[in-house]
Amino acid sequence: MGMKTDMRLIDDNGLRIDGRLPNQLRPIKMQVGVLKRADGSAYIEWGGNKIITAVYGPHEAYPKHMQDPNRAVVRARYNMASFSVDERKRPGPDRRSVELSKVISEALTSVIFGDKFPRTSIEVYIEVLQADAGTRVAGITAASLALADAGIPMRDIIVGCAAGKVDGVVVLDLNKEEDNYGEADVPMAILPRTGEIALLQMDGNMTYEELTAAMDMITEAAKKIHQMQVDTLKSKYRGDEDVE
Amino acid sequence: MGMKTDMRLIDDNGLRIDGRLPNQLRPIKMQVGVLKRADGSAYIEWGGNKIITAVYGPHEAYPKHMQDPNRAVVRARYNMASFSVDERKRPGPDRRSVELSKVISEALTSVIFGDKFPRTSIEVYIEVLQADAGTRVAGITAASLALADAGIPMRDIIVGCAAGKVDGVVVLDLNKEEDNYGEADVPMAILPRTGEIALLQMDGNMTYEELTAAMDMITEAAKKIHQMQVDTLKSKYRGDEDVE
Amino acid sequence: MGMKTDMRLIDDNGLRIDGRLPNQLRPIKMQVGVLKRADGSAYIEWGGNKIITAVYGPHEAYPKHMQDPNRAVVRARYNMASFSVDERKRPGPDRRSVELSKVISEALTSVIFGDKFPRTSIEVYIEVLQADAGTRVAGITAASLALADAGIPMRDIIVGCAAGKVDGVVVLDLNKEEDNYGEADVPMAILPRTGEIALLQMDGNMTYEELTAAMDMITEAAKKIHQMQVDTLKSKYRGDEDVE
Amino acid sequence: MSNKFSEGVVAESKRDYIKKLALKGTRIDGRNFDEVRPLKITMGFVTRAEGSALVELGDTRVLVGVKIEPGQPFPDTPNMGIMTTNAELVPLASPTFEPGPPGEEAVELARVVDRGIRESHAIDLEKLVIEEGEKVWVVFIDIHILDYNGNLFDACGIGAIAALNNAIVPASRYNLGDDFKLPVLHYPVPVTFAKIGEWIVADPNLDEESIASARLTVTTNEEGMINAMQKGLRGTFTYDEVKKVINRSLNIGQQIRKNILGDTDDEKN
Amino acid sequence: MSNKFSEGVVAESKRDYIKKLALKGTRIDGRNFDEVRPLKITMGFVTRAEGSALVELGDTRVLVGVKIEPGQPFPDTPNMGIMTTNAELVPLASPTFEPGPPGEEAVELARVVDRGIRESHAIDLEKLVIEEGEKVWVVFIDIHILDYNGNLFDACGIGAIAALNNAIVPASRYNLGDDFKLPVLHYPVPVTFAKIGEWIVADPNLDEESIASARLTVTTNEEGMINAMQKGLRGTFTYDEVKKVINRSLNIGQQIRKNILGDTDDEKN
Amino acid sequence: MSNKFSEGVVAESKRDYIKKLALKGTRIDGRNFDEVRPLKITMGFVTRAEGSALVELGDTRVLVGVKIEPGQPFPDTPNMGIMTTNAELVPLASPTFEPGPPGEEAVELARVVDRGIRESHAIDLEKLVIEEGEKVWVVFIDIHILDYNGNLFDACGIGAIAALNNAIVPASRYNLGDDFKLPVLHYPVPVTFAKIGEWIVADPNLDEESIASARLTVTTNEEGMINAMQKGLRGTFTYDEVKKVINRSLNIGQQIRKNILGDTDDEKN
Repeated sequence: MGMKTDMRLIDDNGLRIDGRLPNQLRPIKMQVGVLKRADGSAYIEWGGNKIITAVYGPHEAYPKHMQDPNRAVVRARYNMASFSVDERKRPGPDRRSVELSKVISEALTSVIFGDKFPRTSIEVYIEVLQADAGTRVAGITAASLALADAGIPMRDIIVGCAAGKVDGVVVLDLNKEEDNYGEADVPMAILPRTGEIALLQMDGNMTYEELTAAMDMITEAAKKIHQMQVDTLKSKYRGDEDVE
Repeated sequence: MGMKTDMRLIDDNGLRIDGRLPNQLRPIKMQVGVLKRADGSAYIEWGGNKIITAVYGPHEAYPKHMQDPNRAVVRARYNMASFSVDERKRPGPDRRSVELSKVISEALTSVIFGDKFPRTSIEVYIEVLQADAGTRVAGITAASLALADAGIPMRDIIVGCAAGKVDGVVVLDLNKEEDNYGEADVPMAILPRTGEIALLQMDGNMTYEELTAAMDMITEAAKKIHQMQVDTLKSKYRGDEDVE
Repeated sequence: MGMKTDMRLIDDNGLRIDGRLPNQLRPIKMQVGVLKRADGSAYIEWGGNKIITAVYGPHEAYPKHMQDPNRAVVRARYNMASFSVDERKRPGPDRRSVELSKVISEALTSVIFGDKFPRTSIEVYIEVLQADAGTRVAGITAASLALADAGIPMRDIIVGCAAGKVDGVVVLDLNKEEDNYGEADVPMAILPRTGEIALLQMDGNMTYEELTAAMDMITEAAKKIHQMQVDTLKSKYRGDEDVE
Repeated sequence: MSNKFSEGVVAESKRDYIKKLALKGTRIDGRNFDEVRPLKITMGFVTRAEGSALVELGDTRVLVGVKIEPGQPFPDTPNMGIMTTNAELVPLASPTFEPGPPGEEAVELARVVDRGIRESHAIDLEKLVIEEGEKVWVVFIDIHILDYNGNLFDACGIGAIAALNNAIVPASRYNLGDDFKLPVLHYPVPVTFAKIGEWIVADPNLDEESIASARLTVTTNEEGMINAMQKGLRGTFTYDEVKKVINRSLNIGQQIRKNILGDTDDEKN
Repeated sequence: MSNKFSEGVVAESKRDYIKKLALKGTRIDGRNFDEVRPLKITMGFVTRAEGSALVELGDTRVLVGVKIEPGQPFPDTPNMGIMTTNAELVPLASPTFEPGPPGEEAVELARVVDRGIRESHAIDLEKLVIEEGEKVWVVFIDIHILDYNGNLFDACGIGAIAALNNAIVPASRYNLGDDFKLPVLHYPVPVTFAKIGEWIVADPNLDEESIASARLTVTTNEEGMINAMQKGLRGTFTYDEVKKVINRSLNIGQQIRKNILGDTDDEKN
Repeated sequence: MSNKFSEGVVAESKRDYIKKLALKGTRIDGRNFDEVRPLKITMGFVTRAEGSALVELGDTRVLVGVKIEPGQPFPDTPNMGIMTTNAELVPLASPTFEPGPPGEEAVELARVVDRGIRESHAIDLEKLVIEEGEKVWVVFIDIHILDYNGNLFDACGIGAIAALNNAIVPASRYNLGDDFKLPVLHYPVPVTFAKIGEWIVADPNLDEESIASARLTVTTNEEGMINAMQKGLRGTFTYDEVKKVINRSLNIGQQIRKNILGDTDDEKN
């Protein structure tokens, strides 16, 4: 956020540098059941993001002291491939991915009926193969498909989406340039059925009105994304092509 | 030890750069029971040193292979806050703190009736918040207060104190400049009741006579420091103010 | 391999820079039972290599999840002393030593009657004190002596030896300069009784004919080295001097 | 990290008791829902640091030290100083903290505090250039937890901005001119809320934190701007709850800010 | 890393079945002994990388990305670029992979792939000097396993040379002139064989790999030269077996090389 | 690190036996209380190192190698070379040593050896400046334990000063003039004592070490100065015991020093 640039991010017609309207999503493409070894898996392309996710479990949690006698422990691991960004990223977890893994784990836990599987763990792996802003929300959107694909019982299928502020305008689903030079970013994950918020972060500089406008935009977009998730899952069982 | 300087550390009147006589301690202030979570705790200001110590235990030692079937295992951890010194210290243990943690653990073990608590561990944490030479002996002095505060049975309350050699003169309780530019440092920890030596290190360049003179000075000073420890513990139960 | 040099590695008489013929080994000297603490040990000098090896076990494998219910787990650890090479090596395992430890472990496993000791581990330590090319094959040659010294039942005593290509000529047992500036290196470990190959690596650039010529040379040399191993073991029980 | 069994039983009865109190509009320590625990800030506690603040928020005690040293700028921001935030959950502070490199709790804490400072542009980093592209001042915000009794986010966030506001750039030590006060432009304050049952309380203490289903931290500045948010724990908030929490955090943050700035003024006189 | 007991039982019956098939000259997936699984290479899968290849070898799927950045040469090779290979066995790809720093499997894999490329002089490193002794191009070959179903060596070795052959040196990004194609001189291809009983099969799948007694990888180039070999597992080979394996690898490698180069040509048009 | 149960039983009977012997003024291996085990020093064992010494002290065997390379001086000592000491307790040397980064035993050992050398100013670091503030010689003292049979402090301290006294600064390798002998000014020798019951014995072997209640190492130089002390283990010493130990260490150190210098002279001729 907040790097300086002379670039204009919103043009005179109110369009964004990639030609989108303020409340317009980037193209999204989803696929489930893409991996053989994993118990569940999903792949998502969202703008320039390419993210693959896998689920293993539930199985007995190991080491034992990690077991929760009352519920399954959900452990998400967000990881970026070293070649996923312009400047090569050193392999292994950095502080950012540690934090994202934590908040994603917490968000996914909120929808899983974990009390059905005490003492177990459910591992969720989110591998960012190509990054283009919004990886955590794209990742959580795909991860919930992978959980569904693995047959994990859930009370809803989580949708992630972000909004933010760019050149003073509240916009949906920031791309990389908007993320770098914009004024605020609000990543959020929603339970579409109830509208509950399972993940919420924000950084930048926003008034109360701007922030709620951004959250309204996300809430609206989440419905579309959720429909794609549902169609993707349905099409898998009907043997259809990918959903775009 | 032994960095070169043009600074004179002892003036024509035999006084040190902070105005002390050779056998004079810096001001010391102690307090016990300063932390809520810990089982025992103590805080010490000793010259410019500010050190807080805590004790947890005895409780079952973990992992199990660390258990001693005959006695409690005492694990001291000496740690310096990154902002405790002029040049920021990288967080985490360095080789110096690993060594100090080891000799402090051994020294504290010598007074604890550990055979009363087989298979347990007692953790002692020494956090140096501000460092000004003599942190290990100040730390051990405070740690034994914290052990007493935690109700750990001990055959004595250990006192730490250092002496050294500066401009050819044997002096008590080196300050930071004396430690950097002096010729020798002798940190020691004593059981005041019996005079036994539980911790003893030395580095520098001393004759046998100088070394024993330094140890004599420490032995003398330890009596004063011990009295402060006793007063501090007493005052806690009487609800008095800090001991200075 | 393959660093460039103007040095001629084979002279007009077909001799190598250390005066050897293409199929000539460097001087080798072996000794067993050199360490007191280890269950078995051996020392080898091979050209400029000085390598000491030790064996501990079989004993219950720890941690438990490392146990194999059907056989002993052989864990070799190849390590170079930091002063063993011209440019000081940072202590601790690097990627090369991790790989060598793995292939050496696998090679030694192939001769040990591991099913006699289920759930145990056998540790093999190879410490390179001075390195001069061919450390892994010298190390494995000594390690199998140490295993014999420890009384571990084996179906054969493994012999390691290397060959390679230098100035276009296939040569046996590369020295340091040949290793640095040569065109190929083929380290190999053989079970002398059956001629089975337990370790085989290769890097460089060789035709099929060159490669098989190199392997032929190793096979031939392995007989001599094996005889030295046998003599060394015999002499130990007869109380003789070292075998050279 | 802790014994989940015994924790479970204690938590259960605590939960019941805390919820009963909440029905009556009060809390386990007698506070009302928006009431923050007593806050005491001791500026300049560590004189060897360039800035420091010992924060006592109820029984929670944290020490924030600021060190400032010359260093290289990042290639993409040659004309800006650097700030970095680190948190040590030393085992002195809690039986649940373990020695070793920062775990996910410590990393999240440091990053949330960092975001509040960074995104509000609290430090005027452009004033921290020594030689463009070559040498800038690096500001290290180091957080040391001393006694963990709930709500580290707020204690540490308050300590960080207080310590920064109190910091001197030690230029003379490095022969780089006169020392000067670290230029601070904004005063971001985090306020954390815990959701317990259907109730949402500010500045949760350890008991409340241990049974909360969800947590939300909102960092706002003196202009009423929102600079950072972080939701935590495995429960959820409704959109309405989030809106109310943001509004409450603006009010509470304003009160806390007076405390931070008030103390600083005392210190300066 | 896995449950050795249940593995043992499954392996036993698998072993019997696979050996029975081998007697009839066939394999568990119907292939003959020298038949490689279907190979699909998607070039340029990751556009943010300087070169990349998604390799599907049967059900095994790996993604190799090449990043190229300026850096310092090694002191002893001032007039040569640098290449380095890293493999991540991310736990997404298999229940037997664990998070954390590369274990011995990942290290061996990366080093075997590296040796094939390096020893064949596949990259013309002398063309990667920016300023002699000061600045050269550093080529990072990063291997990301996506779905582990046997024979990573070949999938990764194929992906590495394909991604390199597809890579562009991003000179313009660093104001170092025009971008140019990474100069590739040779096309090394690893072929791996597994020994099962007395049979030796090419490109083992996961079932075959799990019961194999020994493994041998031979990397050869388009000129029929042998550039690297690596024997693995706790069994042995006879000398005759090794000779035959080398010959078979030369043939099979030639077929695979066509696939790599064919795809590249498609990509370029 | 070891089986504490069985150790306990063995230690108990050993303790009894050793104490019985002590009553008669002798030790388990027949030595008297101040007698050091046979000492053999092989200089230049590792020719690739700039200096080295293989030390056999009874059955304890350690190898110390000295490497010397150019490097940057510390900012606060621009006109001095650098020395650094590292000890590897490789698991080859004892069933109680574990692979991995140096534990507290290795760190203590390295630091005690280092202090002896450093505080006696054994190396003339001012002679190791190549270019003031820019480049100095860095002396790495690397200790490799080969067979651990008690009293590593003395074996390693002896090995360190012997290897240094034997070391050549490899200036010509770096085109920095002619090689020269590492300038050694002093010959510090550590002597370690173990307290067993009321007896204090010099150079404890493994059996004695395993039952000792306290340990004291005193490092003295050829001028009779004391340069370093280190007390260890969980027992205590009386002040009188410490005084006696210091005096004994001065005498014993003097004998050992002859051995070190004697051997060196042989080597030089």
